[in-house]
Amino acid sequence: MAARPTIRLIVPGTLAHRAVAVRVVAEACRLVSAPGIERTADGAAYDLRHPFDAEFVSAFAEIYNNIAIHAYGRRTDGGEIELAIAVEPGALTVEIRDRGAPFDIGVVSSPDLDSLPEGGMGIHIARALLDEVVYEPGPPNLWRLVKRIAPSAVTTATADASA
Amino acid sequence: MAARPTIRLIVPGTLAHRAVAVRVVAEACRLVSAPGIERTADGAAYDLRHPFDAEFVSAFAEIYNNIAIHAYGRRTDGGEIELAIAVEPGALTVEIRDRGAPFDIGVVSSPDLDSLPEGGMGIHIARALLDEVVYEPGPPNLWRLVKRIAPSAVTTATADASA
Amino acid sequence: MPIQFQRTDQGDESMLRIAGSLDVLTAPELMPTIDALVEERRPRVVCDLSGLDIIDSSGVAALVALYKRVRAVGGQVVVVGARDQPLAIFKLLRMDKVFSI
Amino acid sequence: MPIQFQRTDQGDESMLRIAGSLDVLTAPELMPTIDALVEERRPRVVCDLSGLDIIDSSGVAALVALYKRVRAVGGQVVVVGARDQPLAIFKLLRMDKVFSI
Ligand SMILES: Nc1ncnc2c1ncn2[C@@H]1O[C@H](COP(=O)(O)OP(=O)(O)O)[C@@H](O)[C@H]1O
Ligand SMILES: Nc1ncnc2c1ncn2[C@@H]1O[C@H](COP(=O)(O)OP(=O)(O)O)[C@@H](O)[C@H]1O
Repeated sequence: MAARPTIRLIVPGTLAHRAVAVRVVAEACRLVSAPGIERTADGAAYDLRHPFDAEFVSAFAEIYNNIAIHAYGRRTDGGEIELAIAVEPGALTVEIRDRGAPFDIGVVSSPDLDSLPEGGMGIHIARALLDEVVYEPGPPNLWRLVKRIAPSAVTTATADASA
Repeated sequence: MAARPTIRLIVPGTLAHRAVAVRVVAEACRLVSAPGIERTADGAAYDLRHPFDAEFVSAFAEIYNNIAIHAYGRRTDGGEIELAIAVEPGALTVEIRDRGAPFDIGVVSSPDLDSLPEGGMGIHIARALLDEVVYEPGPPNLWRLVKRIAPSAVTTATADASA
Repeated sequence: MPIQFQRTDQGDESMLRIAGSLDVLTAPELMPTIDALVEERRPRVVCDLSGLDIIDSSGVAALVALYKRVRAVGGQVVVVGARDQPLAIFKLLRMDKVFSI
Repeated sequence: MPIQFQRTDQGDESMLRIAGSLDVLTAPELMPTIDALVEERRPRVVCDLSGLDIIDSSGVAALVALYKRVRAVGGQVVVVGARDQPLAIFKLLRMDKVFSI
């Protein structure tokens, strides 16, 4: 990754641990979209109201689900998922590494949205919501998710206080 | 730690990153206090209503604040805080490592609660809320926080569904 | 609350309120309710998503399954009340038109 | 909302509502309000914590400072409405009696 990761997380690669990873990514989003606004330890302050946060978390959850389901085959002893997160002014990069089964992302086709698909939408959603979705088969398999934010979309402490 | 850590987190040792660490610890609490109840990526589902969660998070936040303030002297380039979290049935262990200034915890006296102290309450709170608070000066300095839960205090999926 | 749903029947119409998060973990919980609506050949199903905070591709798949299966037995499905993240996902997948949101 | 506070004066009484989280990050924001109450020598300060979700030792220290400083200039302080985590912390620190909660 271009920027040095500032936050690292390792969790077992199961759906039960997805909430831990999502929380960390959501907080990292806020360090980008609302820098300088101190948040509380309280749940009430946690939200995905900022589109940047909602979009990144939605994309991340799809990729995380895929790793737990496809790469690790829903096994609870399959291995770990490792996040390396780089928070920069105006951009968030999340690298995800797993040691599950690699696959050929080139053969995954876009869903035919006119036929009301009942699957195959996860990667499409992630690509649509992020600026960069890169997959490199491993081991370890690597996903690099990048999203940049328009300066006008950053919530400043001042703007928030006057709201 | 007796149990193998299942979750690891590394963040810069600043107050601005406390929320990331608190989120992870709060989720780990839930894996102990409400196992099997799947949580959502949504903020509304995040709460500290279970006393186990509220007490562990309160204690953890005090120790985290102390590291950022005393060990790293509120510097933003001071170094990292590393969490190693072991989720076991009925118990949560969080080990916290930092490379800031070590200190002699033996000389810290209990606060005189009758005199309405305006400081020196953090370690007292952590000790009162947890089963174990161990500090070993480093580098790295190590805090081991342990809390066990009575089986009756575990929220089961069944109990929750009928509520 | 991870997910909450509630079915209320009034004449030919079944109202299905889904609240919380409809995702890979919670969507399976909806399946028995969908099965019942299909089995009973309900003529009109209204899906009220005004309480839905989060959806993922598995949640969308569950709603698509509901839509297709109810229609396959001659029923109608409308989706109302979608907002925020779920609405954005429906638009992204061009399902807002199908669901006539 | 990290912290919200609101001061309302009625006769001799100042009502200070503190909501959200009062902690090491937010407690400093309360200081100018405390300074003003002390400077104006308010005879009675009621601290309404019914909206307070979380407090830490720095938050407690801020309330103790408020209590001591208002009393030092002849005023009275009562704390009302504490619940959940803040109430548990006050009890742990035996401040529930002082604050006559
Ligand atoms: N992390 C992964 N490891 C292995 N295979 C994957 C992974 N992610 C996606 N795939 C493959 O790509 C396909 C499309 O993925 P996706 O668009 O998310 O839809 P879905 O998961 O609903 O099938 C999957 O069915 C799977 O075969
Ligand atoms: N992680 C730490 N590193 C260095 N010194 C510490 C640390 N934690 C606590 N201390 C010392 O112990 C004292 C008591 O800590 P605490 O009970 O949390 O109260 P407070 O932080 O309000 O002073 C602190 O004032 C500080 O001198």
